[in-house]
Amino acid sequence: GLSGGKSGATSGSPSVSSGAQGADPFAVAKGPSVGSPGPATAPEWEGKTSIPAGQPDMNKDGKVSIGVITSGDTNDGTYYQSVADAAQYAGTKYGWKVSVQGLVPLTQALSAAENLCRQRVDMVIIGDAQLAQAVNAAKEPICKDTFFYLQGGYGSPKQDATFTQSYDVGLSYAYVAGVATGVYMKNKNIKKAGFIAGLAAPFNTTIGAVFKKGVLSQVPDATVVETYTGDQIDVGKAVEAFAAQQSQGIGLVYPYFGAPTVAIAKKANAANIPVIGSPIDFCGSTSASFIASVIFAPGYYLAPLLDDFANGKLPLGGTRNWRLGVDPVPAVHTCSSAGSDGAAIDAAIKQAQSEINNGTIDPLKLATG
Amino acid sequence: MSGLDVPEKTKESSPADRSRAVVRPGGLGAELAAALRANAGSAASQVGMFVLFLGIGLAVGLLLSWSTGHSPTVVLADLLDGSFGNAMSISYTLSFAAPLLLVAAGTVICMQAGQFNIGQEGQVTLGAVGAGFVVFNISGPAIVVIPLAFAAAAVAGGLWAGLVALLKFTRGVNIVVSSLLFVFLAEQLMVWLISGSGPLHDDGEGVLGAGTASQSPTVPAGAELPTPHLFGLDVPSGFLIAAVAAIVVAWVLRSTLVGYRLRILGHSPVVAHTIGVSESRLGSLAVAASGAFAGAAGAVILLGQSYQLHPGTASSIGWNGLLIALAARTRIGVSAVLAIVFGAMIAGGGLLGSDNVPVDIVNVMTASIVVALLCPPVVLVALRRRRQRRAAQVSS
Amino acid sequence: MTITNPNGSSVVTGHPMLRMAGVTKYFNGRAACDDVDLSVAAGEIHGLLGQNGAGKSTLMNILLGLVRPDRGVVEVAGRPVTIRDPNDARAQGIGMVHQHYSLIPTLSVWENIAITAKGRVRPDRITALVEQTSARYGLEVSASKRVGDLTVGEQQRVEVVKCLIDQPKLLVLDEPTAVLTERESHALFSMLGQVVDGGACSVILISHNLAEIRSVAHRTTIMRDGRVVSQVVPSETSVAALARHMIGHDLRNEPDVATAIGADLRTDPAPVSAAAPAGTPGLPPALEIEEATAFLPGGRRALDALGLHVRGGEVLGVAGVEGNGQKWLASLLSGALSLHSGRVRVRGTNVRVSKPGAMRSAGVAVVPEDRRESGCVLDMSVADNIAFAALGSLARRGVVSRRRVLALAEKLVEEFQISVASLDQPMRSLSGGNQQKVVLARELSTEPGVLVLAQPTRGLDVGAIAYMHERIRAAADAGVAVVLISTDLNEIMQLSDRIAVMYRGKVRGETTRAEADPEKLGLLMGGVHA
Amino acid sequence: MSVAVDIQTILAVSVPLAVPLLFAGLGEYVAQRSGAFDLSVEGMMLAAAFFGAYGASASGSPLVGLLLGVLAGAVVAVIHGNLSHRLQLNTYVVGLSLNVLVLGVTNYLLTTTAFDIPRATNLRIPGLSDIPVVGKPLFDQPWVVYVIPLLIIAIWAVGRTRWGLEIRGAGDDPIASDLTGIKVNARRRQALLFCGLCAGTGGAFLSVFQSSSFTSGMTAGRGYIVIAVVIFGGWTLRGVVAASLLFGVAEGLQLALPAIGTTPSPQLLVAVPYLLAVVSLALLGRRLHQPLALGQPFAPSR
Ligand SMILES: Nc1ncnc2c1ncn2[C@@H]1O[C@H](COP(=O)(O)OP(=O)(O)OP(=O)(O)O)[C@@H](O)[C@H]1O
Ligand SMILES: Nc1ncnc2c1ncn2[C@@H]1O[C@H](COP(=O)(O)OP(=O)(O)OP(=O)(O)O)[C@@H](O)[C@H]1O
Ligand SMILES: [Mg+2]
Ligand SMILES: [Mg+2]
Repeated sequence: GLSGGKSGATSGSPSVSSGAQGADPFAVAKGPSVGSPGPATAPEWEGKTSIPAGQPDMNKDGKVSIGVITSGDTNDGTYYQSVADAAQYAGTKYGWKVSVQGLVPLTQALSAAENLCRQRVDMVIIGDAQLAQAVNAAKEPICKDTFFYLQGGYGSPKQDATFTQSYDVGLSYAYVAGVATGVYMKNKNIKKAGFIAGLAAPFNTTIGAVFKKGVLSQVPDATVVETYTGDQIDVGKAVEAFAAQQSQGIGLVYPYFGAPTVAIAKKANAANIPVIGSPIDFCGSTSASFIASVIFAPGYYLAPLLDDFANGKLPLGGTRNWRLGVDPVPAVHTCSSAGSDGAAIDAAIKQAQSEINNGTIDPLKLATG
Repeated sequence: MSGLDVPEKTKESSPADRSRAVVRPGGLGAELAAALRANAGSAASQVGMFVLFLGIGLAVGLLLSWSTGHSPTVVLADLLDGSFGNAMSISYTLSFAAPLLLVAAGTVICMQAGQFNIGQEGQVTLGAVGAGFVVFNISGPAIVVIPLAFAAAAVAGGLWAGLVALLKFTRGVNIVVSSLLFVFLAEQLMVWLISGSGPLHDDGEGVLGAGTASQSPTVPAGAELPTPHLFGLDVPSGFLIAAVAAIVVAWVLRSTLVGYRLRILGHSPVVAHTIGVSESRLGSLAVAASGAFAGAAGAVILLGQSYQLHPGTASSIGWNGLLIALAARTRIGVSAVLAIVFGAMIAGGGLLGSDNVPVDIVNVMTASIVVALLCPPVVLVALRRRRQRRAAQVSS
Repeated sequence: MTITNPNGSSVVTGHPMLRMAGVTKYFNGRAACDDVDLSVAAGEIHGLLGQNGAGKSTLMNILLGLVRPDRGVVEVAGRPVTIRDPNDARAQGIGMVHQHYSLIPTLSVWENIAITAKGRVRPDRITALVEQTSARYGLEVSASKRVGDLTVGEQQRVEVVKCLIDQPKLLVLDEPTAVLTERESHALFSMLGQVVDGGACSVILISHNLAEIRSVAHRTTIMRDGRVVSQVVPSETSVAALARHMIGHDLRNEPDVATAIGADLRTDPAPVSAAAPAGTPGLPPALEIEEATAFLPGGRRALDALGLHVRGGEVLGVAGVEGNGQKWLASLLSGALSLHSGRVRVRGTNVRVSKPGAMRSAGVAVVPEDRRESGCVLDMSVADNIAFAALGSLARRGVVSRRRVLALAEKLVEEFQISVASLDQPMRSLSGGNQQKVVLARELSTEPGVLVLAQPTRGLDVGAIAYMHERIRAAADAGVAVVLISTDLNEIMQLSDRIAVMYRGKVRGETTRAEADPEKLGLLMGGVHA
Repeated sequence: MSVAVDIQTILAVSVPLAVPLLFAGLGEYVAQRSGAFDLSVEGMMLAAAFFGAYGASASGSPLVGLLLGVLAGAVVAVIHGNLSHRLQLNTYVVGLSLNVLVLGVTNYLLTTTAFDIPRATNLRIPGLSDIPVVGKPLFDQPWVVYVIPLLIIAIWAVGRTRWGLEIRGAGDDPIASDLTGIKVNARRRQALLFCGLCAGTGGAFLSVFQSSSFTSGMTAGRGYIVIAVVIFGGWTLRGVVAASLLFGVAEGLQLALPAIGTTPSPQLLVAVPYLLAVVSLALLGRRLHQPLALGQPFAPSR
């Protein structure tokens, strides 16, 4: 039958089987702060945080188990898989029981979380904003001694004492990715870049718009082609969208996708078109080569928090703001294949980050204005 | 198209004057109903068959899990525990069964009328949107808002299905294909409605900052479907609504004038025509009614399960409800049982993750169950033939 | 022994070309063929005679491999053979022209023939073969036409050519003349003579028509209730004797039975009462059709400026060879066919025929030809089927009263002597005659002003036929205007006050019963003005 | 950019998008001509995409992947054929269920499978591929693409053989066909199998040749578009080819227009293929001649 490791072959994604012994795939997220916050602050939510007693064995049943639910495919090699991988990695490292359920339909979000409580997990990890409604389970008696963690609820439901969430501002790293792209284009004298995403919905289109502003800030006469395929997982369309851009002479591409990213990158590599990768760290990928990674997959935020959880230090009832240029993640990293341009790009990234943090640049204004 | 929905006149088009028509009157609907209603023996043997083939369908899924190294007993134990293991499990099961039963009940209406609408998934989506328009815009006591939301959902789902009927009866467009295509259009329509400038878009914080998510606001607490505590169980009111709706559908089809006319239409459009039934009118009504029920399922989903509209809100409820009605051979009672079985599979599937069994196995099982449940008439016919052959040999 | 038929061809009945022995087939516990023996000599035209349901088609279907016998052996030219499907049959040299044709309407003639012909599929090759064969037997066939565009007669010729191309040892024709004009029948029979000439081929000819059998068959096997009751040389047997064998007892006292088998035994038609109610003059006719033209979806003309009228209390017989639009006339009157031009008036008022239920509310009740398909709903109960017509009056505030449905059904079942086990029994499980009775009972229960009956006795047994006729008479006597569409001339002549003959979608001629004689009607049916 | 380049871009995108539709559409065309309404084509394509990806990454050879994918499509077809045209189970239910089943099975297996699909190289046809504008889009493609014209010719030719006539007979008049000695259900199963092979090729093309990757549910509704293609094509070979290309171009435009520099509403562009299908069916609806017995079960008396 079909068996064998997914770990060996899929490269570029954090490796599971390396386990606690191997290099920590989320090490990049666990480093020290990279900068200091300026006057600009992300939205705040009211509410006091507390550290529950007995963490990590919240329910005091003598063992620790955590459960992950996410609306996407946990084998997509990128966004959704990162949560599962972070949980698995921590599980292996600390000897926890980990259960993962992917492709959870919206209708089952709440019940899936409650089910995890029933199975007496100590922590429920809601892997993406689509399933945000699942945090309401935290108010149920059955979940009273379970720690709820949500990736990016962004205001609905409102932050309260029953759960902890991570928050990041996608527009800022989209802008910085644009800046990095622009510097590379300037150095290589490229005038046209491509941006490809799935659904033509704001969570993609605003990113595209801000990315473009970033590019233009470096190369004012550049063209950025934005294509929306209408489908987040349709690899065929994603690849052909790239082909269209390629035949119109783009010199660089940023596929803003989950699963289809690597497929596009492979095509781009074959055509010698440099690629920016996201949302995981693609710099070490063996299936395709990237010049930069935009790192913002939920697993990166979850991994350090799980370490805190293991050490009994994870606060409940607050929003953890992950800020570009302040925290290790999110981040825009140049890869070694950027070659001699790496240094210039890095400098520009630093510059742009501090401009965002000191309020000189407001990505949200860029998106709407 | 004759197979599915020729305007009745074309059915007489059998070339030359042959007394037998190639295309039987009634088209697919009648064919289907006749084939599906094949006499299936005594009540006891029917129940026996049902249970047997349900088991066979389950077994296929268990076989797959076993062949990939997951213990079937563990899978089965999880499924049972998660669906009927305790009061809470039962409550889940009923909650998941509710929208499925609504969709299936509606599907029964159009199938019995011989209209092969398979676009329930899109109609569910539009129903959720319709309910959303009410609950996100009108605030008031639950007793007012919830019925309004259901009405809006039914209207939205019904109109969406009505479009399909309109295309069929005015332009002769194949209903299987158009209803299918409308599923994809419904999804795009909803994404537009909940994005950017769309009227159902959440103006609060977005993924990337204010107003940038593709999602609706959250259903206000007052408009959430209540979960009354009855007989020691938390019974989701969505299930009560679905159960009542199913009973009403069964009664209407059985005992009312319109139900009679609908069934006659499904069996024989020709006969229906002679007694004054207009296929375009009653057929459209049946399709629209099925859409309205699917729409109501959308309301149950929004007000009782997802509380928010996102891309993909319908969550295959439409597809599964359709399959339930077909596997039940358009019988309401069997549909209700199957909806609960499907609900149980979904609820039970929630526990599989803890044993690291991929929950996708549930899809495999439900599909196998549907196919397996189609088999009993075939088996009965085969058995009868064999008996007859035996009898003939003995008598020789 | 040598037998000569009236055509003058003769055959030696020594070595059989085909022998079937002990053939038995049960359907639902009833024997359709019961220990049947049949032997056909080389070069023989062998008649196969029997009432509806006697098992003739079943026997031939077994021979063709379409029905698997429960028991029995088949020998072709002395060798036992197993025939599993029509291809096996063809390989054994057996070809059949089916009662209902087996051509695929969307394919052209040559394509239909290519499907079963041997050798490569090449239009030119097949066309040449077709031309050769049709020239040899004088069968006019155009190879390039689409079968669906051909007339019934042409289709039958194609079917025959399709069999003959294989140069079969045995050619089976199942009621080939039922849909043919007199002239076409004659051509067919002379062609058959040519086919068997020389003894390389034998023919089995199934028919209800005694005269026909007498004029062409060398020998005839007569079946009744699935059994062979006798084998005779028809030219040496009287029509009455043939009929007796077929029915099982003497016919002279039972004119209805004679009607049922197409034997014209009456010396004179039943007396026409002097006061034959030719309707009530002065009032408009109960039903008038003027210049009615209608097309089928494919564009074929179904009715061609058809005109007729019928008054209350009058029975108008509509005669004609099957396929001349009678079926569409009934469709028109049941509202299933829409008018292209012309008018339908009921009691002087124009009716929009294609409006659902318009004909019924105007008081026109129709017992359609294909009752199983458009007369009733097989998967609903007997009670429901009876209730259809009166649903509105059985319902109160939109809810159908089951009590009243059952009461009505009970009353009609009793009145019309319908034999059912239960009123909830599905219609499908009733026998043909009882299905027909249900439809008739329902239609009469609405107290219509006009009753249209299409082939009301087709497929029914003798008793049922007599009963039908009685009810039709009674309806007319009660003042109902009756349109009786039938291909059975005797039935028409026996029941009608006036007779209209349809030919190619229009009324070719009309006579009163007093003036009608079979010859005149026959000519009209053949399209000849009398 | 020049107009020629723009047209070349549109073609370059549209052709590969049309390829899976063409393969599966041709198969569905044959199936529907035989009277078998194959609703499981989505499942056939998805199964083929998965097993194609598996075969290609296990063997390192796109050809092996293709073969395994085609085999997977055929397996779905054999299941469908036997359930619907041997056991006479309702073909629509079987078709829809198979789609659910395949989605479940592939997602299930995906949890334990990883792919490393070798990149399939294009086969450039010397000379032809140098033709301006159309040369590159049409003659610089993975080799399977060149199978399509052969397939079309083969279907055309086979349509004129006895088997082809029997297929049409089974679809138009199963009762008469049966009397003629045509094994109606066997023909339908064979037509379905052919459809499985074709749809399998289309599905494997998606994962092995087009994108070198497999993602959950990656056929994304193409199987349903395929059905629209056959109907839109009016059940003629010519029509099906034209409709596949048209749908390919509609999707291609959606992806190519932004690259060319015109950006109409992305939402509308996404909906275009579906709207196109609905509107064209509404306009053509009555003029299309479907096989008379399409989707109707046939139970021989034997
Ligand atoms: N497939 C079948 N299933 C069940 N009963 C059948 C079937 N075919 C024939 N019968 C029954 O077998 C009996 C003989 O039928 P058959 O068609 O052989 O009669 P026939 O002599 O050809 O009559 P006709 O002159 O009306 O054609 C009838 O009672 C008929 O109802
Ligand atoms: N082709 C058929 N397929 C299935 N069942 C059949 C078929 N023909 C007849 N039957 C069944 O066989 C039984 C006898 O039918 P048939 O029409 O031969 O009755 P009958 O004895 O001729 O009665 P009647 O005189 O009322 O016509 C009925 O139950 C009928 O439903
Ligand atoms: Mg614990
Ligand atoms: Mg017969």
